[in-house]
Amino acid sequence: MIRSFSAFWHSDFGWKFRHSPTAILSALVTLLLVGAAIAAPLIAPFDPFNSASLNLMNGFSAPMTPNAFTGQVFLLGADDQGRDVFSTILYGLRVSLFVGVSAVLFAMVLGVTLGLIAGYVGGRVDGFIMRVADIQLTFPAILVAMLIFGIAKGIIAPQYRDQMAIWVLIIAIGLSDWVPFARVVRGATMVEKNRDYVQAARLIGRKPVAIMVLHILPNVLNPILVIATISLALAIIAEATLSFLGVGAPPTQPSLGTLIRIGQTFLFSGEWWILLFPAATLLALALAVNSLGDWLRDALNPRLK
Amino acid sequence: MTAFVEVSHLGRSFDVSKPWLNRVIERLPRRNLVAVSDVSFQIEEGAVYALVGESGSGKSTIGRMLAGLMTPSEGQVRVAGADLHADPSARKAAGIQMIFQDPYASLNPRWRVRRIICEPVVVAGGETAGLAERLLEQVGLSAEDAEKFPHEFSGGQRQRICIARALAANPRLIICDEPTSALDVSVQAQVLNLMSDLRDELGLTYMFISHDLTVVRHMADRIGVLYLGRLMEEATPAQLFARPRHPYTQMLLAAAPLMDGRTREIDLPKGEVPDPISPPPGCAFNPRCPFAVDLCRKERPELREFGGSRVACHRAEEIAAQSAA
Amino acid sequence: ETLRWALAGDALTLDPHAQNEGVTIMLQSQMMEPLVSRAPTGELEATLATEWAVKADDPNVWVFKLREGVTFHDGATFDSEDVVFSMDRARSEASQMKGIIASVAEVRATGPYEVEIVTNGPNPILPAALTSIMMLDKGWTEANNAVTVQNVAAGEVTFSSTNVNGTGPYTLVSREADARTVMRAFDGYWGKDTFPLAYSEIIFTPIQNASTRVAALLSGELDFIQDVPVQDIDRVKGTAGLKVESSSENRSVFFGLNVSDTLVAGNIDGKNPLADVRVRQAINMTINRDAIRDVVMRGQSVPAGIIMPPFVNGWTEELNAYPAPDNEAAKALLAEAGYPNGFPITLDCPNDRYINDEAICQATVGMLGQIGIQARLNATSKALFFPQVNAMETDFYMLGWGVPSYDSEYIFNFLYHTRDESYGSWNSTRYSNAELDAQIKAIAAEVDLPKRDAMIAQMWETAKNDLAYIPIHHQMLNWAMKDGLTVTVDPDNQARVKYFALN
Amino acid sequence: MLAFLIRRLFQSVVVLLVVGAVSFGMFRFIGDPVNNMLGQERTQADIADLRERLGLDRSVFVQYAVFLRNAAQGDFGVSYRQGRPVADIIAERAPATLELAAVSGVMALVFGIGLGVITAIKRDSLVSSTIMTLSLVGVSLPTFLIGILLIYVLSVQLEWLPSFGRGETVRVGGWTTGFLTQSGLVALILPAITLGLYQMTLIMRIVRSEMLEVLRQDYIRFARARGLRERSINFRHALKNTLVPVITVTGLQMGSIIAFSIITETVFQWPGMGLLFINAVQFVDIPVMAAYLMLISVLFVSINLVVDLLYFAIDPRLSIERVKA
Amino acid sequence: MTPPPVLSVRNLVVAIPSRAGISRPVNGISYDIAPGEILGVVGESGAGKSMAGNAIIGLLDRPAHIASGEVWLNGNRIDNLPPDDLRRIRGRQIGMVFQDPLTSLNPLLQIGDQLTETIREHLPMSAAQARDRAVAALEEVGIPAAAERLNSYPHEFSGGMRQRVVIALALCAEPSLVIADEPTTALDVSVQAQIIALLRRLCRDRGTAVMLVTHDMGVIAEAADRVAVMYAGRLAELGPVRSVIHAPRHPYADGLMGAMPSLSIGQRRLRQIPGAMPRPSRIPPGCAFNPRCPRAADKCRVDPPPTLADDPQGRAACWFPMEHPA
Ligand SMILES: Nc1ncnc2c1ncn2[C@@H]1O[C@H](COP(=O)(O)OP(=O)(O)OP(=O)(O)O)[C@@H](O)[C@H]1O
Ligand SMILES: Nc1ncnc2c1ncn2[C@@H]1O[C@H](COP(=O)(O)OP(=O)(O)OP(=O)(O)O)[C@@H](O)[C@H]1O
Ligand SMILES: [Mg+2]
Ligand SMILES: [Mg+2]
Repeated sequence: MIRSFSAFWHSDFGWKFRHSPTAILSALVTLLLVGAAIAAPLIAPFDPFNSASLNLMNGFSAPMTPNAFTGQVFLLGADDQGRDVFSTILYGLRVSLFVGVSAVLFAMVLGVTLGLIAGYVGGRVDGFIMRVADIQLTFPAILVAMLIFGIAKGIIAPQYRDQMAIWVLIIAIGLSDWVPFARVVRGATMVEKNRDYVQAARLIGRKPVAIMVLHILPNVLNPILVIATISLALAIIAEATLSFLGVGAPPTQPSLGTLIRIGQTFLFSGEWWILLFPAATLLALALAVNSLGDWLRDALNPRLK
Repeated sequence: MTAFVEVSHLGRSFDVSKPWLNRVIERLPRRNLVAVSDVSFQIEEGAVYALVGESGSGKSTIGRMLAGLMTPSEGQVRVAGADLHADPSARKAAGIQMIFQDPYASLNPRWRVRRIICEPVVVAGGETAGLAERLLEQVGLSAEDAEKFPHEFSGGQRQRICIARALAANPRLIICDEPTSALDVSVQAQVLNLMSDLRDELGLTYMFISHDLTVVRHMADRIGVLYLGRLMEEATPAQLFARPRHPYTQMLLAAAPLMDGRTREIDLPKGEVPDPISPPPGCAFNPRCPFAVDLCRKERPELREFGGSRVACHRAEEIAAQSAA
Repeated sequence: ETLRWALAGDALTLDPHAQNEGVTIMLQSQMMEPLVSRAPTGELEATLATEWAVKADDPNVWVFKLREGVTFHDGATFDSEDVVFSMDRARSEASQMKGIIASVAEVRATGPYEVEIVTNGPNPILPAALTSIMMLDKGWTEANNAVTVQNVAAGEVTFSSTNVNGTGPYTLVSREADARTVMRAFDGYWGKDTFPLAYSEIIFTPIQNASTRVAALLSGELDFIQDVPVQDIDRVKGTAGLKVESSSENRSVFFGLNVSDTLVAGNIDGKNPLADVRVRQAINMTINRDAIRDVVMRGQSVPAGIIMPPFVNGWTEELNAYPAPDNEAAKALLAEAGYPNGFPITLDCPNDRYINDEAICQATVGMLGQIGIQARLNATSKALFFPQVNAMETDFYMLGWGVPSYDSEYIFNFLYHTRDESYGSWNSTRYSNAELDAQIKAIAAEVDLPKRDAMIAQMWETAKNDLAYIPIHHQMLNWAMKDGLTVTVDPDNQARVKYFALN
Repeated sequence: MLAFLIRRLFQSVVVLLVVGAVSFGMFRFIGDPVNNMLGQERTQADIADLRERLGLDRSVFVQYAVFLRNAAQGDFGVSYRQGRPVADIIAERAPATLELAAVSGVMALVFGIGLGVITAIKRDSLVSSTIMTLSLVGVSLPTFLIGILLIYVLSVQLEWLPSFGRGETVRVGGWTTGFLTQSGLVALILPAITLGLYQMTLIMRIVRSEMLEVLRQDYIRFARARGLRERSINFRHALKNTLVPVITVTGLQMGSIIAFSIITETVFQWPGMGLLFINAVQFVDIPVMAAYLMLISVLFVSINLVVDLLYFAIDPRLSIERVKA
Repeated sequence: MTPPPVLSVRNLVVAIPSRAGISRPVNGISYDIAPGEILGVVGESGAGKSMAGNAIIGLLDRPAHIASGEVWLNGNRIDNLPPDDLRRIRGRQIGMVFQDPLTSLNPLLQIGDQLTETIREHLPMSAAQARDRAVAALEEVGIPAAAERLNSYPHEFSGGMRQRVVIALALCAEPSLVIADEPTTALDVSVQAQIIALLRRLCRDRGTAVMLVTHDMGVIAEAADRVAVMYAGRLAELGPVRSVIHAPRHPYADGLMGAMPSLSIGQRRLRQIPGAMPRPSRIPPGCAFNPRCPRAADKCRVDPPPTLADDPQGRAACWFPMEHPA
């Protein structure tokens, strides 16, 4: 771990990293937020997902101001349910990141597999996969997600819905997001498969699957990484957007998006903290991840020196 | 009596037709690109057989068919008596390996050198301990290099790694597809020397593909000249350079820059290589040939013995007489 | 003077008999009128009928005297022929209004300005049922091939669903569904001098998004909005030139509980804990209605002890009493019922139907957690929620119930009667009480009002004790408007512009 | 060309059929329209009756087949919610969405390309990094929040711009346009910004990276070496070459502009198809949902077709067959 | 009397600052090219040949820049000109030909447009005049039916024809110097011969000076009058082609010649130079060639090699140049 870190630090890539303030800043913010999300149960003063621990009378407590009924003080205030906004953000971050990362992983696995197959096998298989991708694009991401969400709600028994919601979101967002991965991997695979090292592997007698996984995959990782980063930001935002359409994370286990959806209804009424803090967190997260992706794109591009 | 490698009537065409619907609507025929056509030659065990020709002449295609990476559409390749494409085990038995043109593309950039070199043995299920180190030293690199990644090496060193990988499979025949054309002269010399040394040490047979006449002349025991997928002439280097029989060979030799040139005013070659999809009828070289007659435009010349070489030219005799005069 | 008016929804159709839905009726009622309507104060008010009474010699017949000198927008005169026509249309197969006036057997004209309505058995509350039956002109409707009520299911489209010829105070100028409906004051309106009629034009725009709706009011683009989100009331009140008028709505919000022997989600230890009235009492005792009012509803609700809005005949202060929250007692009850550690249960909720529905459920989940009941919240859109409730695929659900007839019978009929083909169609609790069922049928035909009231009181006693439903509150209505406007908030959320006055 | 069009047409039909099949497979899960269509006083018998009359009791395949049969005759059914022919409703709503999409599309294109070029040419300048960072803010907040914040600031606080609706519209033939009145134009501003911001950022970033890529090409070096002016190099040589990939992405984005309009239209109560769709989903108005999804597919497919045809206009290298079949 | 040189390069240094410090891919080279003369520049890949050419024409990509030295063109110093003045010189006074003819041409513009835009940029001509001039330029490089080909796109030409078009583009404003950076590497031998003949003819007919960059000694031998051998950013040897080939004075040049198969016919083994050329960032102290040099002495590892002028024959930058029997 330390060794690989120091290898990273001293590599070309590490050098570029050390000399880019944007990269350092966004990596720091990302790390901080991811760390906070992972450590939420340790850091958060309250457990907002435990409804039984909530006191409704704490509702709408302003930041750093004692509540009129209960006298409790909340760092960033409390929301309409009397949940500590700070704790809720930490836990919401956890949900958002979990949904985002899992959705991207799902999209990545799906897209990369299909892209590899399409690019390597070519011909009709390629044609078929790419047509499916076209059809997929015909349903814009939000529509796909909305419909999948609808279906899942219909299929899953009501008593499991609140636990399944997150998984449904992951599948819905992931399923609408595999196409970029597939396209890029397919393109890169078509280039790589004609490279001599692949020919050499064929000559040695490697089977196609082994060639795809052992030889080609590692060499198409860079663009995958870039897309994954940017998709992560997109997925987190997509989750928020879906939440606005009423198909996001459940209100008892809110994501940042759900918090914003709830918070925006208090925009006019003066309880700005319910909206502002989650929105700022989301902005910071998406901004950091996006600029990290941007920077990666440039840093990993061999032609951009 | 039979040679180690026997290539007979080898042919390969690629379907480059437009999609079905276009052909139906636009009333187009199917189109075939004949990359290699009716090529026959033999390689003796331990010899270096070279193929020269301009870009697109089908050199790599032949090499790939010999290596078993591509199936011929016609003819056959027999290595050590076994038909390479009919009998799947033949390739393994013959131990055919290949060295590619671009040393930068022929090594997986994400793998360490050790893993690259050992891969053939791993696939075959053999013992790999110490193998990479031994082979690296054999090709003139050091054992420590096994831990490095390809990008830490120069082009010449990478080509040595490629050779080491080829050697790992204990090959008897190595197909070298322009192994030095991406290298600088000083490095090229290193690689060519290494290949010669290995041949002497291990008794390897090489099929050497190049477009550089001088390199071919240096390396080969026998040279085949390809043009538009057809074998135009085949001879030993001495014969070929002293007495080229085919007008195309003559043109190639004339066009190749000579180090003591300067004063020489040559006849410039005419035209460029035609589109391989619709090659000229008869002899493929006829549109550029100063000696072409009607027969050349109608009938494809057979490759035949002539004055110690094999030539595919209707007018070989006349031309020989002319240049002797 | 133009009234720019917005609320969340839009009318589904202009055909007065095609949909029985609040916003649809409200928009129609600016342009069309019933025989009898409810004044903003709640009393019945003479509209196209001036007098009505049960026929002296036949309790099954109501006699209505019609207003004379009324014309439709196209100039045609209104008379008893139109009433007969309209009533028959409203009772026809495709009409969605036929349920309200299911008791009507026949409508006959007994003079140009008098009609008799014959009912199947005595119906003491018939006039109240007529408040949402609009009158159409027979000639116009026939001329435009709109005699049959639009039947969407059969893929029908009718002239009357997009055109209006009523007797109401406003005429239709233009309409783009879900976007904009423009109405202009009708010159020949009979009540010109009776009502304030402050506006000569109405521009009605549905705005779904609550924030946008409030924003448009705050920025001066609107004069009047219904459905003000409770959290924005203070902001609107605090804005110069705007005010908010409130009133209790004729709608109660409550939870329904599956009281049968089996839970949909599978029994707990072989039993349905909700079948035990002690468990239901425990839940009832845990819910802190005052906290919900103060925090979730920001004061905009009236905590309820009964699932009957205060306007309804049968409502009393005592019935509406609700227990003070007492977690200890609730826990004791649970333990007594055999669930000292509570049990898991899913609470199904709509998230786009009632005021802060989702937030109320969320708060409830928290409160139940405090006595050990591990509730899981399943909040969905009404499109998924209502089919689920209707299919009785829920054990614990939220429901709101408005009572357009202002009579208890309406509640008992739909919510308490054992579910069958025609009764108890909203009763998803599986509550079934044969005695109560019989009483429900009896009060429907009882003309002796004091006797009927006594029966109702007794029925409520039973209902309240059995606790198949756990009341939460009666919603408040908040209408926000320009300062100069004088408006009385209608308990049915039916704004009628003809009553609006400007100072 | 003809073959290309025929193939595209065939593919489009397949895409449409699949989209339709998938949609119908999904509708049954979205909810049940019957509850919305009957009043509070409905009985269980009414419900069963209505379901039967709507055909909801039949299998999904039958429902889809019936829909297809009617759709083929131009009959898309009657909206459950509005009781009017779906075709009429969509025709009435389409102008609003198309005008909004067009304005934000044009805005996204103009500003996206402009800013993309600026940030590529002045790659390391302060201006360019400021634009890049700001553009990231635009995609780092969900659209609905941006819309609501715009309303809050520009409508509520400053009272400069309207917060909802299309303003006054004018009827021109069957088309209602907001372009001809002042209030119509003013009403377009906020929704167009909200809808276009994301696409603008995307286009800008793609233009920038493609432009940087193109600026590294040999022909740009060669153009410089010929002493051409920077303006001519950037706009005549580089930008044109940038356009091919930009068109692809832009084409896809135009499709998603229409999809994203669901949110924008909800926030701004813009009476277009997106709002119609959301209402349809809430009401489970199957005919409207089906028609909308099909329409989106048709739009998407046609945009794709236009994009492909644009390639031919821009890139002389493309012979029609070489476009992805 | 030799005519004044067209191009005169004095101690040119190109520097690239990077993480590891400043590297100098071109490090103090000086040479002249006379009108009508072809100077061949050879060297291994990475020797700095292209970098030198780009530095002369002012097309270095950031962060590379001319750190010191001077470039004189027709008696005017051009390395310190403001960008716009330099731009006016490019194409007008210096023409440039790059290696790959396919990628050198803008695929989306007709070649007629590419020609006329260049001509009109530099010469005051009407569109029609420029067109005529374009036709003439194409005819000059041997493109048949030139007038009709003006409307063709680059992809409609074969490789050899494309390179002719590129040359026509480089020459259309009649520059006095042409820098050709590996103009034939991507071409077949038969076409290569045609292109070299073309360059030589143009040079002879017009008196244009040519800097011919290549790594192919054969091309140089065929085409150039004098040859400059570059190694690791410096000039190792500079002299008339015949002498450098047959009697190299610098050990590197000598090794290079020995490694060429064509010059060592009949030998079983080629002479090889061990090792590889160092990267610009890893150049050893003293003579850059010292680790690979068979004649290297301690002096070579410490002191930078002498300049060409220090060599009695003015050819090699080496402490111990090779002597060949005359
Ligand atoms: N997979 C393929 N599909 C279609 N045509 C092909 C394919 N592979 C090779 N060709 C064509 O076959 C001909 C011979 O190609 P080949 O690669 O063998 O030539 P080569 O002599 O090796 O040329 P080079 O010197 O450029 O490597 C060429 O015209 C080429 O375009
Ligand atoms: N942008 C750059 N940044 C850092 N180093 C560079 C850059 N461009 C070129 N170099 C280095 O400068 C040196 C000289 O490069 P140059 O392109 O002039 O070589 P060359 O002699 O033309 O080689 P070739 O024969 O491969 O064209 C090389 O070592 C190269 O790695
Ligand atoms: Mg080849
Ligand atoms: Mg170079």
